[in-house]
Amino acid sequence: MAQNPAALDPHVKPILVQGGASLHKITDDISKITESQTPLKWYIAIGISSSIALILFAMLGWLVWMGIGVWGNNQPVAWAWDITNFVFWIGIGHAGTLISAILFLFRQKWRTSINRAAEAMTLFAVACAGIYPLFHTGRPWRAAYWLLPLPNPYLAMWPNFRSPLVWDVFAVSTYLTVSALFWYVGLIPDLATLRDRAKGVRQMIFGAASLGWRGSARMWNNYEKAYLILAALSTPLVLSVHSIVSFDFATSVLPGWHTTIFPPYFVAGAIFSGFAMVITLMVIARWALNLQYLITIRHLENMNKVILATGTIVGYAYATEFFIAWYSGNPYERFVFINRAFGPFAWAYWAMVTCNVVTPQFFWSKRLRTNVPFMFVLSIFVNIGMWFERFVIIATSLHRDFMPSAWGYFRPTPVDMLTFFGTFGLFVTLFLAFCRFLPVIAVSEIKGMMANEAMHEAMHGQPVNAPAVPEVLEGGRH
Amino acid sequence: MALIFPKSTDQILRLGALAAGLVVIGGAAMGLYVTWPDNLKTGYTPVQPVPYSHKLHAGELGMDCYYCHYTVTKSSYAAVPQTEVCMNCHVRVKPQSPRLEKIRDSYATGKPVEWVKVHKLADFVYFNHQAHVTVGVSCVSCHGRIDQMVEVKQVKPLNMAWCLDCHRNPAPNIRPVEQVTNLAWQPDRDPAEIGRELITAKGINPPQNCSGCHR
Amino acid sequence: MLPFFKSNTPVNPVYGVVGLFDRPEDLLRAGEELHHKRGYTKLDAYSPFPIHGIDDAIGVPKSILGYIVFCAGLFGFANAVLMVWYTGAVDYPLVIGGKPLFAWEFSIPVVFELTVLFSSFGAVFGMFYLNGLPRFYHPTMNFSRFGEHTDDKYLLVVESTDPRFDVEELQAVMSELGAATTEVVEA
Amino acid sequence: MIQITKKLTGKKYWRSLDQFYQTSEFQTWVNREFPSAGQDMLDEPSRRNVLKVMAASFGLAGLTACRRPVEHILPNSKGIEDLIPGRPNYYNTAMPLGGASMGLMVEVNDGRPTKIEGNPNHPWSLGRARAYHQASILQMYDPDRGLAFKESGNNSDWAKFEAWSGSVQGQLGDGSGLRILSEYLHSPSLSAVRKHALTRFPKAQWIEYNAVQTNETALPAIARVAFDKAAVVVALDSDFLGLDSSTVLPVKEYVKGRMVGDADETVMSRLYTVESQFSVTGAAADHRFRSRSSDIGGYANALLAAIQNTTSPLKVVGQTPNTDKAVAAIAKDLIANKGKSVVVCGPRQPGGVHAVVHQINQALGNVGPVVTYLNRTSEQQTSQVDAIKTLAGDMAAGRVNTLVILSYNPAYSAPADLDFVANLKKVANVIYLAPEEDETAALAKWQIPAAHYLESWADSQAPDGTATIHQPTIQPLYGGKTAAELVATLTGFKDKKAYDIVRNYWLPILKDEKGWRKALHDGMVPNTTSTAAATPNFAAWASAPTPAGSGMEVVFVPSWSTYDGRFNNNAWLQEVPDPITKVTWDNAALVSKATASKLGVQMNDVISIERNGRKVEAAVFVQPGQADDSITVALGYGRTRVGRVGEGTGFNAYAVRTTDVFGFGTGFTVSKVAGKSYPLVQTQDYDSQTEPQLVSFQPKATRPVLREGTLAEYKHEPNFAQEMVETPPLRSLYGEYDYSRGNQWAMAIDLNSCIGCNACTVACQAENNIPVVGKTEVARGREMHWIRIDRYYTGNAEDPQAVTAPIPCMQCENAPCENVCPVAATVHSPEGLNDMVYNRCVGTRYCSNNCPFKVRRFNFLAWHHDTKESQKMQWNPDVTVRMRGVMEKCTYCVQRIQEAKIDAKAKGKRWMVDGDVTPACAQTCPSDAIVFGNVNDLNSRVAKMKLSPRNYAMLAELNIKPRTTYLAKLRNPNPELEVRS
Repeated sequence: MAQNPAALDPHVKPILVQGGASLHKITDDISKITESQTPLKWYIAIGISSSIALILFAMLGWLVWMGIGVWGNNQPVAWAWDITNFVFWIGIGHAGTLISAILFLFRQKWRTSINRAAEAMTLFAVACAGIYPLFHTGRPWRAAYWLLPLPNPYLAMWPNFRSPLVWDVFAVSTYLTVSALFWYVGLIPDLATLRDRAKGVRQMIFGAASLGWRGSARMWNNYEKAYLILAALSTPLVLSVHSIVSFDFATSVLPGWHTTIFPPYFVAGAIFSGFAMVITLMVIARWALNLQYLITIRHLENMNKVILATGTIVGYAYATEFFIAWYSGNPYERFVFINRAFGPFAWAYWAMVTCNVVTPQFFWSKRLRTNVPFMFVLSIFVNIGMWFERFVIIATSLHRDFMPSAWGYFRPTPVDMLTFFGTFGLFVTLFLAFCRFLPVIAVSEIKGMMANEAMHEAMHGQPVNAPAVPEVLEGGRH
Repeated sequence: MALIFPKSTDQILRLGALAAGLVVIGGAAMGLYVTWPDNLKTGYTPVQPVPYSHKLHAGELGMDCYYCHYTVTKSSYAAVPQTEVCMNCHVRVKPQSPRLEKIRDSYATGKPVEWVKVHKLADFVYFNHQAHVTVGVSCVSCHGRIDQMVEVKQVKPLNMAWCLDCHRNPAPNIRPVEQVTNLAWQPDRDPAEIGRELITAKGINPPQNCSGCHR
Repeated sequence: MLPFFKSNTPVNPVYGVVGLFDRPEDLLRAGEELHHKRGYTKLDAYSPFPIHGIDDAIGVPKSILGYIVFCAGLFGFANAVLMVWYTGAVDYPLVIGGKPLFAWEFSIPVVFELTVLFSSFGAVFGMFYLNGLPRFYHPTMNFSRFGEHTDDKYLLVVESTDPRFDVEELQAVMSELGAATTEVVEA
Repeated sequence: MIQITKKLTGKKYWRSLDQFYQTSEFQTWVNREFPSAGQDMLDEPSRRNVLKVMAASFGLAGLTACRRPVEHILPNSKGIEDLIPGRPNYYNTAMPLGGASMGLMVEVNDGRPTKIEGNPNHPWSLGRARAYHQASILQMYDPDRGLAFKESGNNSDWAKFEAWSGSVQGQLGDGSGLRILSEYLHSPSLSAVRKHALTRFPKAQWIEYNAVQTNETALPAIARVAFDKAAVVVALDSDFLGLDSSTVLPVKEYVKGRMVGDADETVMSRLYTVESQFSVTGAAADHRFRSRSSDIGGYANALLAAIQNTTSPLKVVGQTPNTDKAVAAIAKDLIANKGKSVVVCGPRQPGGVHAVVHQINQALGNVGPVVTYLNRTSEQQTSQVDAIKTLAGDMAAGRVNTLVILSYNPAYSAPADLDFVANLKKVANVIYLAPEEDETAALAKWQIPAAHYLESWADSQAPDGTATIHQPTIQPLYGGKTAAELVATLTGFKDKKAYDIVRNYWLPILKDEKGWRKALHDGMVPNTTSTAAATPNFAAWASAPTPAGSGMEVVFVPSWSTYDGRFNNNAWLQEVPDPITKVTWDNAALVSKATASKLGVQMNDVISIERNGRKVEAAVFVQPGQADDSITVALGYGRTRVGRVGEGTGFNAYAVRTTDVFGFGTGFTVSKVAGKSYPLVQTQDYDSQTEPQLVSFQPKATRPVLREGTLAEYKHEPNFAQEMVETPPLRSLYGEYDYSRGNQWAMAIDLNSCIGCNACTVACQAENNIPVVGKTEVARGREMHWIRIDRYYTGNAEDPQAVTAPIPCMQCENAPCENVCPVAATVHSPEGLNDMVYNRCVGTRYCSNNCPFKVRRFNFLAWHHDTKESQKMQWNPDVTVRMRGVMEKCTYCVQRIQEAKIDAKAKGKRWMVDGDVTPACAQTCPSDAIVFGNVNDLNSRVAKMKLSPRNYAMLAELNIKPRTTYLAKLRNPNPELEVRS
């Protein structure tokens, strides 16, 4: 690790950090993204994505007007793409909280450069996810009202707290709220920074948004406490959310759904897909915003390691499912898995296995792990694979269950496809807006980390054991 | 750096927030009050084609409800009587009254009189008069003192929660069957007590499950 | 009186003295000097990021946020249990799937989620409360170079309400300990 | 002719999404949203009810909290005798079909007939009804039936016709140019009119013709078989449980003989069938042998020979490896049961075969104890085919100037070689009593709307002559006339009004008004049942059986949905699947696997069936158990002039059905039509094309959802059914609820009785306002039937056995569906019902996912949006009409339970016993398979059945505690023949 020149003579010059990245440079670089003239490519991008998002709203309107029949859902496959997409997006959402909360608790300093964007991604993913449970009833106005425990003077009826769907409502809304708070709390000091650099209306806006943050020691004191507690709360929360989502299936009687392995398996899968999506976005973002020296190869590599690990866990879960199905001796259970692998939906199953279990194995090789174009492609494969995992679990279990007489098949309609396509439009639109108007990297956190390390040396002259600073700065040399 | 917000901002904001809070709470309260079943659903008093006065017939003349609404003990509907029934008396009583014009026409032409429905339930609710009247639930429990109304008016909300109140605790509304149409019934002791006795005697047990009313 | 409703109208036209430092360790030294050696109590230090050790340096007490969060969490927990039990077993008892009207087993998810939700409300709004946010006007904002401290500068503020408040001494000490500039800000 | 081009437009009538993607379709939909004809004929009170029901769906739309618009109450001006608003009235009447009259009881709500049940007093109904009878009510309300009086295409009226018929009297002269074509005559009053007509016009001729031949119409005498008295039944190409009789009695009697006594004492009849197509009788059989219909004669002779120990003039041709062994074994069995066995053969078979069968029965001494012969009510001396052949000849020769058509649509259903369409054009005056604007009506000079049997005064006789007077339950919706009225007017009969004709015929017989009223009330005229008749002379009707022609054979059978085509526009029947193939909305060419590969075709390919230049193209359906080299095609599809429902459904088999191959025949050239395919739609085995083995064959060992065993197994181990699945002691995480007190509703279904006849499905549809979704949506798997009939094959794919079972909601005590509903829209009632609350449902469909039986149905679209006003009149006012986005399912007919309880309560009674409540399915079940009652009443039938060792609960291992349980099926195979399974 590199020597810190500041340590040589702390009293002469202001602390400089390596790679010429001073605190001011970092503030400047990140703030400039929001301050500089909006680039044309951004307009083009958001133009495309928002028009795709419009397709989503058109499709939802059509759905509400006509009924669920415009989708391919049927008896017995009463849930299909709707819930598949719901679980898919929720899963994506998990990486953000994981990075910002769990890695924070584990003092994984490398998280700092990516947590802000990852959290934003979480919010937008959960927003996309939320659409599906609400609209898959065909009459959202009812679902919205009756699934919440609101007193109703006319009916005197309440939700049924035995139903995993009600658990979902609580889990997802809690998750959305807490993630949003966590994200905003993290933003406050940076908003203040922007405020203090801005003029006129911008200044007013950021002034209001930062709530008059002054960054005084007493504030920081409470602030750090709050952040720590939020991290501590989000960690079990993020685990609980996907566990509860998995309860939708695990608590049913349906062979292929009724499995105790689901909670851990779903959480692993969620992290898996989440990190893949973070990679996808970060690879683009760091290139588009020239932040290679902040979001370094090391960051990406670490995430790829996580992908490798969780991917393998997921693969292990697939194997276990089969073993248990065979071992249980339950004919219905056995059939479901034989049917998954060799039935009418076998293509989906093998697509899933290929994308989720086989492709991540490439990451054993450091060369591939650190190869940006490769990881980009692979991360997309993983996302496809994880979508198929949800589809396989939902559709193939439903289409052939206990009574052979009630077996069916599922074919998506154009509306199914366009609706799903549209959610990507919404997601990207929101993310582009975020990149444009808010600091994509937690400025004060990075500065704090760098400076405190440097200062630590400066004052006590001891070598710093935490590798954080050089890690962050490594990019500077690239 | 120049100040962004003047000194007074925070004061104003706090007061503003306070005011907003009060408005929201007040609005919510008002909205709840207005939409509350007892206020929203009651008081409906449409004008009937024929100025028939229950006050006169049921109250002053003391006609029994069963005389006209003779189906209540046999059927789910409390049928509005056929014109015939009116004419039973009105061939002799006030045969020329202009207010009975429509009745006479209907009797002559066979065209029904278009009475306006006052007490409406959603069509997925299967209320059954027979079931209630025959166990001693009085007309007054749901329709109020009809015998004091010149124009019939809805006085009870008739919403599900309201139905449930009685289905959960029927005692106050159960009376001897022969007293069902006696809207002015005043027992010498606590009616609920009498209700309880009847309930045990007849084994009355109103359904609280959904299919009791929704089919 | 809640800090939220604390009046802005100053008792004393002078709010305090602000010194601007370029380096965190200077700030630390100045803070220690004023607080520990000279016994100033009403000081505060503004920095772009939380500086390790500043709390001891200028005597910032330990945050009580934890207790607030605990209470909030407890509140959420109690509410959730009450809600599940009341709606299911008291207000409209319905036999559903042969399951009891209330049971811990199926209450756990909702109870857990609400506990977490209320706890995090406690954490965030508690922090706002303790920091007196939102607060859009603050006297230090009158400091001519206010705002640089959210980039790479550091401020040390001593309030005029401090019993040992003495403008000359403060300015002298700060400049001597490396303050780039010091200034008296009015309330 | 089939139209391949319009693929899934089978049901243009109901909304399908194509209608929104294609503007033209959309237009037609819009037009249909504002129907004209429908509303105009609504009389005031029924319009009110219609509005009421429509309001229900609005109410469900969540508008309940708003003030609804002003509603009016319109009491009758004058009281109506025994009409209590909100109370249904019941009238006894009868429905004539296939030459037999079935006594029915019609429920009438506020002047609208809404539901049909069997008449318990009627000997051929015994309180049960078949799907046709159940659905006939929809026929009456069919808006497409809305037809008018027409004279050569111009609107006209009855008065004009009366005037016209007066004017042609002279022209008719002695009636040498007058022909009257009716169906098999079993209406006494019409016969009286006939007698008058033939005296008034001595040279006139009255011809009887039914496109579909039944036991009643096919032969000089009707064989009345008491199946309950037969220990051994041999059915040669006979579907006596299915479509060979339109009455319920044979089923009832057969089932009676099927299961007598318990355990060791159990006695059971044995049924052998030899048939070409897989009929429901074949499914019920203990031994089923495949054979072309053409070879049945061989079988009959072989049997006769074996019984008389002579050698058969014809060799046996069959497709079971051990055919001869089989014949020997059957013969042995028959001889062992002399006097208590019977051999029957289907009406499709020539008279000669019937003669042989008669000889067998005589030889066995079954004639008398088991078989008796009944006189035909018709006086037609020749067979119907000969009769209509003669008629066609006369028409062709121009000997006919006036033809009165009272029978069903001959232009469509007459044998193809008679060129009826061409010949009709040669007749100056064609007077057609039109049930709808059909093919024949297009060619008629006079189109006279026919009154539906529910609208009119008439009468009809059961096969044994038991007469029923039809009383109208509603004014004719289209001013229809009865056959008697029409002929009476044309021939100057003394009475002209239907009422007078019927009443004046019967009053003398019934003595007085009292007798008349009693006959109406009972739905039967006393002492009209005829006694046994002399053995008929079969040979007179057909030559002795000749050696069967070789080559591909085609067999024409009636359709379970459209019968002979008359129900083609009936949505309920169109959507109810064929009991064996499970195909809906179409007919198909059923071929065996071997034949399919021989023809080089597979499912949904199109083949052309050709004979003497006549040709039809049909979609192929590969049917397990079908005889090789035999193609079964159902009649009654491919109509060219029909309402919106029937349009574009199936293909017209009449096109190749000629007089010489009327029932079946060979000499057809069958070839694949290259590049053409036609998607058939099934309600079961959706993708059987992909994996027939996996899907349609129940892996018996691993999936014992339907359980069956042999009588021997049962005697040896009565509990075999329960022991098929090893159920560990089931414990719930929580305590169980106590259902030991009060009324507890439950159902028991005896698989041993169920013949899979669809009656329950249609009855349920009628009772519960269940929508029809159409071919497109069925293809997507969205049919709405609350009680479906499962059909499983066992054994090998070439020659399997089949078992059928009705599957309603099982009303599980620990219902998985209830737990997962987020809004408590499906909860449990104290009486053990799994309540479904439509107005609470938000439509997550989670309950359906968690239902192990998949009996829940979801309103994916607003199915009822284009239900016509007239059809809304049929709706049951006691059942909510569900809007889109709402889940629904079998409720055990909770509306009936509640009504019954309220009535009982008014009488101070709370304990319900058998007979107090009967759901629609149990009420109509012709085979008594479905039994419902209060299981806490130990005297109830259901409680007794649940004590049977055969009783088992499907998927009990899930600890869901279904209230509906099943009694395992038993077969009684002949030990001498190998048992297939």
